Amino acid sequence: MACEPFDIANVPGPAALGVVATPEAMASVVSSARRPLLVVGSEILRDDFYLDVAIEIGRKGIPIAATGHSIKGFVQKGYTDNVHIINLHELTNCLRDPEWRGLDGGGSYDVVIFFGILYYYASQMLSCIRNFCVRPLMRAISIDRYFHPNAAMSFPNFRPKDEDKYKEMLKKFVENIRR
Amino acid sequence: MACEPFDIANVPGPAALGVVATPEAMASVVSSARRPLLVVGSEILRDDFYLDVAIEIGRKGIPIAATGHSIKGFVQKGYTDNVHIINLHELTNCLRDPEWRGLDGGGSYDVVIFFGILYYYASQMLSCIRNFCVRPLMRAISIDRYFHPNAAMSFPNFRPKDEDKYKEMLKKFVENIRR
Amino acid sequence: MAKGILDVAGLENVRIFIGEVAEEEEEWEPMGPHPKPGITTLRNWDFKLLQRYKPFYAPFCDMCCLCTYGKCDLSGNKKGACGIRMDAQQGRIVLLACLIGCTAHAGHARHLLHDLIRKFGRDAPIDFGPEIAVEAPLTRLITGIRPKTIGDMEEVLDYIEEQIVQLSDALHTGQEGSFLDFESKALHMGMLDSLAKEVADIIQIAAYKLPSSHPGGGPDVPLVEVGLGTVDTSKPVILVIGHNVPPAADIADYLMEHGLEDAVELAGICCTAHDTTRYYPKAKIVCALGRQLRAIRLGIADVIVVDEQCIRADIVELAQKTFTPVIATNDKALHGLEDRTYDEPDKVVKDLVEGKVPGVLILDPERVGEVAVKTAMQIAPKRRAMKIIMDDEEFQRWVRLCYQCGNCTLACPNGLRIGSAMAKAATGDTKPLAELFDLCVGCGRCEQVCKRHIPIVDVITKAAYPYVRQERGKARVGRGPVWDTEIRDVGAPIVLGTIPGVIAIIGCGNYPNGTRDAYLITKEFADRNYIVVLTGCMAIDAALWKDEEGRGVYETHHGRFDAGGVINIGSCVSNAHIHGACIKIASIYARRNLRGNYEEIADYILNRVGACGVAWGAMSQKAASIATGFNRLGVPAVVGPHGTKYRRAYLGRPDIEDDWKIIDARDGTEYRFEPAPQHLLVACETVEEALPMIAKLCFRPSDTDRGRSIKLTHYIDLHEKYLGCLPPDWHLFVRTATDLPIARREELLKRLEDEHGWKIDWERKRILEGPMRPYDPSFDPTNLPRLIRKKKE
Amino acid sequence: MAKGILDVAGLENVRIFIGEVAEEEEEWEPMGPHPKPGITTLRNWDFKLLQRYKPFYAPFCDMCCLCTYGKCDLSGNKKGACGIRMDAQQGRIVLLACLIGCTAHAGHARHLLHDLIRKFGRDAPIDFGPEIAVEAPLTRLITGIRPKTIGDMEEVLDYIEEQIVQLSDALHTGQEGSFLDFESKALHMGMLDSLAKEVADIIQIAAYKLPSSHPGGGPDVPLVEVGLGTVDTSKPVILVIGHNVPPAADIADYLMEHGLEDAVELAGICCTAHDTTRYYPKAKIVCALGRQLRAIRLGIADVIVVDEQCIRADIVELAQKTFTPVIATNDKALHGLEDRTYDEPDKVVKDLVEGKVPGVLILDPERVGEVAVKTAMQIAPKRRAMKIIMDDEEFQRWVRLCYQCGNCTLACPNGLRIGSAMAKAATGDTKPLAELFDLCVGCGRCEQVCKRHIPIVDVITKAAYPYVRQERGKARVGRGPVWDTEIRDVGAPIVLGTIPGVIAIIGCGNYPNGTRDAYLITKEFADRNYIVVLTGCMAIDAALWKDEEGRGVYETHHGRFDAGGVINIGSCVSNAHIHGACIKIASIYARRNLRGNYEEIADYILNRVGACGVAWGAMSQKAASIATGFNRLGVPAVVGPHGTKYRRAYLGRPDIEDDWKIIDARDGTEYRFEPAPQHLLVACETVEEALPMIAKLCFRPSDTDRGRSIKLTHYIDLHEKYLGCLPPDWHLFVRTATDLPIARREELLKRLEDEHGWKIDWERKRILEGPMRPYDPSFDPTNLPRLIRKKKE
Ligand code: SF4
Ligand code: SF4
Ligand code: SF4
Ligand code: SF4
Ligand code: SF4
Ligand code: SF4
Ligand code: SF4
Ligand code: SF4
Repeated sequence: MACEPFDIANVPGPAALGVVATPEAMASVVSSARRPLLVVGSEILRDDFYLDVAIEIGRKGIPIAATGHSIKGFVQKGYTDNVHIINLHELTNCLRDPEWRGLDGGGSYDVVIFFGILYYYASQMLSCIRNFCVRPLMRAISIDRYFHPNAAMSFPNFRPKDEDKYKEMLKKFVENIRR
Repeated sequence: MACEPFDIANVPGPAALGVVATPEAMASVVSSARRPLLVVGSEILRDDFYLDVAIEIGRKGIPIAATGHSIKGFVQKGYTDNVHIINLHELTNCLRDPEWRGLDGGGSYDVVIFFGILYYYASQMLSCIRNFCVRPLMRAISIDRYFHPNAAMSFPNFRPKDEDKYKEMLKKFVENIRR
Repeated sequence: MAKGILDVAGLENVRIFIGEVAEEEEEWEPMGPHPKPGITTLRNWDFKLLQRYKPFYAPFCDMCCLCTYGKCDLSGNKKGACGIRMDAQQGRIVLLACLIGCTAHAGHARHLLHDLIRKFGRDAPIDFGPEIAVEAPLTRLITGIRPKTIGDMEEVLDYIEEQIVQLSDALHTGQEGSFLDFESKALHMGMLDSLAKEVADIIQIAAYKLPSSHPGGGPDVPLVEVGLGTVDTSKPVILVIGHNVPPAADIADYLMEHGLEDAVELAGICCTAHDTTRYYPKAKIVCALGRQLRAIRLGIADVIVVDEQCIRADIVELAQKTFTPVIATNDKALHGLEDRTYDEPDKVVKDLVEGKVPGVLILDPERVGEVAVKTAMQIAPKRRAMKIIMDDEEFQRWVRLCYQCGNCTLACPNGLRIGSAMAKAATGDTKPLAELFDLCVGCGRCEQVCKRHIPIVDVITKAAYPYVRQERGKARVGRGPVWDTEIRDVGAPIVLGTIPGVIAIIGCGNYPNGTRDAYLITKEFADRNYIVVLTGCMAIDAALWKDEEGRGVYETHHGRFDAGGVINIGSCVSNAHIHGACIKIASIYARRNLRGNYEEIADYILNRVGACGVAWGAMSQKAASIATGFNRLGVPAVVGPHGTKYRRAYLGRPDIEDDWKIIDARDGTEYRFEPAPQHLLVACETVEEALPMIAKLCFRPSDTDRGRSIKLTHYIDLHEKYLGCLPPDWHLFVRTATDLPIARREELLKRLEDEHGWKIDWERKRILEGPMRPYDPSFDPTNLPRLIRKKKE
Repeated sequence: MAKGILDVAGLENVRIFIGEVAEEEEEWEPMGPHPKPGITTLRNWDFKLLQRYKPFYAPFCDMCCLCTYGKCDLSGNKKGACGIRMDAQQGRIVLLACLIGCTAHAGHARHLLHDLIRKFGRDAPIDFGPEIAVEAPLTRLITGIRPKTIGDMEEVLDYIEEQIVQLSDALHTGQEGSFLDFESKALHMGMLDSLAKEVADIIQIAAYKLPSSHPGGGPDVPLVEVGLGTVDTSKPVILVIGHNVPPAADIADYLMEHGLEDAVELAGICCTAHDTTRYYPKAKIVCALGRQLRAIRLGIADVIVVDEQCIRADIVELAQKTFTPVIATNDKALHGLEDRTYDEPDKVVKDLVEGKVPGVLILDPERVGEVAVKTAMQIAPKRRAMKIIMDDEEFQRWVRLCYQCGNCTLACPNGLRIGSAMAKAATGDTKPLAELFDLCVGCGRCEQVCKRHIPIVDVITKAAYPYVRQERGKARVGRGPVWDTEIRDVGAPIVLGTIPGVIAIIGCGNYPNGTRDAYLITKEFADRNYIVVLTGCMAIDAALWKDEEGRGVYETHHGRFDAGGVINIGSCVSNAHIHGACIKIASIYARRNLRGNYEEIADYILNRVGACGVAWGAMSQKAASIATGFNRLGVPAVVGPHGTKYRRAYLGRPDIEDDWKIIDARDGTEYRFEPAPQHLLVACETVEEALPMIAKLCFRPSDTDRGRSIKLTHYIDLHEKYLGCLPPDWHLFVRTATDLPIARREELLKRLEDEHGWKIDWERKRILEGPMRPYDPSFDPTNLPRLIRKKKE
């Protein structure tokens, strides 16, 4: 099922079959990924809760690319183990190269999770991934509070008053990741 | 529910919330219309069945705009009572004018039914109606074998081998029109 | 006196650099009111047209994505973040299309002029022979310049380029807000487009001595071979593709200089094909754009030379698959290839023949011939040993692999039902597949979505192969300008209506129903004594069909610009000669002043010259600007159904009386008049619908009763033939009984009486009451109050 | 000798018309290798850039809708019907954006030149005072022309227009197939854009005597008032909007001639505001583009005069709502209004004042002043009697009507959460709504989707009204060209790196985080002794914030082109002086030949001039072409997050060693080098991220150790300040211990040893092993093998 993009006119085309997915479904994609990557942006600094979610995912062994100025939060929390500072443009540019050595030298990723990234910047980067990371196929999912037609899977749009519901979804997502 | 447009890249934008509708639902819109109009194009000449469908609709008192060279079929069938020859571009141009006197002098229409029109020509005219016939609102529905995102309602895409299913749908549509 | 340095005696220390030297300015005609018009100069004329033929918009997309405020959702005529509304945005996109189209022509013209001046000098004379005195009607009309040499066209291009930039500026976010003004700008762009085309064609005719009115030109141009089946692949084959002839001309020169005319095939696609045959009639026209992909895939070319426009963007990738090296010759289309212009030719040839590089750039046309010919000759034997065409077994394997998923149909711009044809072929019946060959526009979109990776285009081509090998027709070589002497002969019959119309069949081949349409339209009108002129892809496609006796339209009809003629004018840029012919009718036949007098001439043409453009397969941005240029000059056009994707039409509303007022220039009386012509731009769904529409758009207020009666005859006849009945609006065009078709006068008078309530004097067979205006043979219609000669008291 | 007719004695019958007369051609500098480059001339340079900074594409749309074969679905890098792939299509769209941007500048320049020549003559001298000898660095560099009068710029524009048309041609269906060649063309377009801007600004400086190096110019330009709160609405207010100053200058002239300077307010939005203050410092700068809608809605203007670019497309409709008549003055933006240029001014004024017409066209700038001033003066009393601003009651009604449906948020380009702010306001807390004022870009998209028809923009403005009324700042007037004498002083420190960089803050205001960013970036770098130059909307927005003591950045920092300066260069076209400053460093400080020598100078700048553009709110097509023009000249740029919608970035990959090779021109030795600069175009998500990125993009291979140490200090410091930690890549920039920030040398050496395994000689505090290249103060870096002076044996 699709949904209205958070930016109403963000209608990229027929292949943008982004679907609204349950946290469980997304977690299962992440769980079965060969090399997943969590990409976080500045919006995780809105609230400690989000930072904690990211750290929890990181603790499950999923490396974190800290884009925007999100690294600031990790530093403050004292969690920087598998956190790599990189600009989102730079990161996406690397992702489209199947030969890329990865943030840790272990090669590129097959599933990337976008989290806390400004909607339209994220959308453009997801578009790059969807259009150019096809051989091998890379799947990008968004766990932001927006529907992202350019992501393979994302949540629906949440209103400010539904923030709690969104947090519930995130919790479920994290719980269900098995690695 | 939406569906893939028959021309895959025919993705006009967010407001193109064309829905796949049942023949009954479409018939009910037509039944409750103040002034409906059936617009037929050259593809009704593919098969007598379609011509007969159009004539049956015409017999229910719904005037017919015969575009393309579809008039030829009506003439051959000897049914020309409420059939008006007009080019589809010309007709749509009139439709966008709320002051238009109509094909019979009775004023413009509130529901137009597209039938047997080349997909992309129909799509463009439906786009004009959707974008510009907003005050007062005109609803355009398509009973062609294509999904039309620019129509308010249309059928899904039918494959050649599903022609019979499509014919069934048309029959139901006609049966359910009450005027 | 040439450009240069002048030392003036007595002024020893002053050296005068002389740029433009005008010869003693011979006042060949007084300057009209609007030389080198700017954006607003002809705005009033545009607004007149736009008021009668209101822009109609069918958005192809609801969104605008032109700046980073976007995407903006404009649906329901909403405004974007910059404040633009959907209607203005559509006008903006139309202007954008016309910009791209016009710059394609103007860019080509400028590039060509540089090359031609380098080769032939600025002073190469524009001399089109004894029958052509008005050598450059659009140039004279728009700029007020009468060019004598190709160098004189520099000033014309300066003007065009300046205006283009001004118009393009208006596309920026936060500029024009009115759709009417966007349209006026698009019309201005269309006019510039027509002028650029004239420049391009005139300089190449002048420099290369292409057909004009020198011996062998005009109606006497030779026939050339057209069709996929005409290429003799036993010889090395050079395939030229594009629109800019110098590289192809250089190849022809090389062949002639080295006596290789019979040893090497020179064949072309699209307009370069036309122009090559105008220079070298041994060249063959393989096909129009729609067959390009298939021609390349068939592997007939040993070397492909591309210049600019209408070249497949994946040309290098495609050519690689058939081991065909590519020589790119134009900076518009470099395809990432390496520039080898000034390398040793033999080294370049070696690299190409050995497949070390997929292709090269050779940007100096005079260095293309040697490399192309040598490469073709050396690589041909190697390539002949390769298997390129699919064999029967492979064909069967593919058609069986198809599981009728329908993806290809959804991807196909024409919605062709490929799957079911494959299924039929799997059972042994290849006919449905073969029939797709002519319906297909060769775009290749289907193949990319086939999950089974079926090379659909090749499979269709294979099914149609027997037909393809026989695809051979003949076309007259593009003849370029219509002769002044021809105009003298046909001016009166056209204006009076007794030659019922000039039908200009132009543009690309984005057809829903195959090349047959091009043939049918041509034949139907030529048989009815219209003058049929063709250019570009249509001129090629129309040659592919034959009558029962196996003769094509160029063979069955004469090539004079006269009733019943079927004339290949030439390439896309030769379209300008169609404008030229209309303008010359005003100037030569009607003796209107030409110079800087666009508005008056356009008004004349709109009211009196029953010409109608048909861009049945209009695809490109050029087609958009071409049509818009015809429209500003008062020539209506009919497009095929894909043409609705241009988003805009110019449609008249006969039911709105106020839109149809015209002035009699004799005394200023205003009349309501018949919708003649009814539209400036309209799409038809099918060719059956188009035929009577084209005939209808040839009506003009100036028609005499005899002319009107002839036009009405054809309009009614075509309507009855293809739509099965009388047209619903034939009576609108009746002013007097003698307007009626002679053979059916009685019947139609009866209908006027019965169906329309007109009063008829049956005794004298005259109409007493009914028509919206009286018929007056000396009616002098105009839309321009300033042309009223004497105000009525 | 002027243009004209020359009668030569002894040649009585020959009249020589003299066009261009060159004075004795003073060989001011030998011509370089590339005067007036064409599409392919600098392709090798482009390919060098594109090989290191590979185009990165993020499609904004998967489809192409440019011809009637479409729409084509290109997703997954599929090909369209013409054979184009997604990557090439993105390059094509980038070229299209640059085309529109470049034609906006070039069209403006040409239009302006026509007007200025008419008013001041072709011979109006280009004389920028004692401190400026290199008057037109881009013109000299690109065309090889040294202009002496404004008329000399005609030839420059001819060149630009010709090239633009050539490039636009390449957009046509079936042209370029390679994304690299589309990018090379975009870079060419960007270069033309820079040149067009220079022409536009130079001729207006020359003609109107705007600030240059005559007394009162340069660092000594006055301060002017900026902000919505600065307009004195007790007087009649004329609001000028756009980019083309002649109509505004005419208004200023009229005010001055009639002693009305204190009776009438002349205020402006966008670049016309800048240029008006350059001419008439009593004028006020109301705001940048982002506040335009709100400024109009506030009804402060009694008459609005628009020229071209960045004007709301719905200006007439908006102005109608506040009873403000509109005078449109430019043929790019006619808005469907009637042309009243040559009407009796008083008649026009009467019609406007009485509201008979919503606006008029006055296309001759010299006829605008009278009408605008009289209209404003006559209509002001009438308008003062009207209620335009919403009252408190109405405000409460609206905020209560909101039912938090969220439609506005989905429509808002910045996703602003309007509904919840409305809800808060309904409970009496208007702060959240008021806070939206500076986050909002004033596009109005929200209002159109509100089912309750809430005038959201007005509601927000009302909530912020107390703040709005106080929005008052000061900006230095746009000073135009940097002085040659300033370059002499800063050339060395910039190239050596001791002035750590030139930060050019330019472009539009499509910000996610308010105008505060513009201020913050300016202040952060100026405080660190970078040279900060600003233009256009950014130069306006940066003036709106203040430090704790209430002083703006223009007040706290000097206006010299020197360390710590904050310089308003001027309008968008004044950007050319930033290029100019970089070029002059190469020419004046480093004595490189300038004339026709683009490639070498760009190479010089890329390797040595630590300049970085910041287009934080880049919105328009002009911003696209401006950035691309900087990039071709070797200047990197950082854009804000909306900038990703331009679809393309130029990103370096430090992890790919082969991409980072550079030659020492002394002997041709090739070195692997640090990524300096790392990108040519990159977007940052937040200003916190952008600040260290900007600092990083100021590294250059030519930095001396002292310079490098200063640059590294700021890079590290900004990273720590805004991102909380050391940057991950600081070590890449260390060649020797003296490159390290002095204060932290020890600590960082330790880190190099521990974290990166470098070998340190702790005794002498030297690095023994680790850096990718040695530090050599006389290293002469280049990317051009032809510049190697003496090949190594
Ligand atoms: S206008 Fe074209 S490119 Fe833009 S969003 Fe629509 S389909 Fe896509
Ligand atoms: S140009 Fe206007 S409508 Fe188009 S994206 Fe930009 S703001 Fe929106
Ligand atoms: S996409 Fe391929 S498999 Fe599917 S119907 Fe077409 S040809 Fe057959
Ligand atoms: S190549 Fe032919 S069959 Fe295939 S999508 Fe194009 S038009 Fe349709
Ligand atoms: S007619 Fe159209 S497709 Fe054919 S060559 Fe001309 S522009 Fe190209
Ligand atoms: S230009 Fe090419 S990709 Fe775009 S619509 Fe036309 S055929 Fe398709
Ligand atoms: S006007 Fe402001 S709040 Fe409304 S959509 Fe635009 S940016 Fe958002
Ligand atoms: S669209 Fe209107 S009603 Fe809905 S949340 Fe926004 S302001 Fe409130």
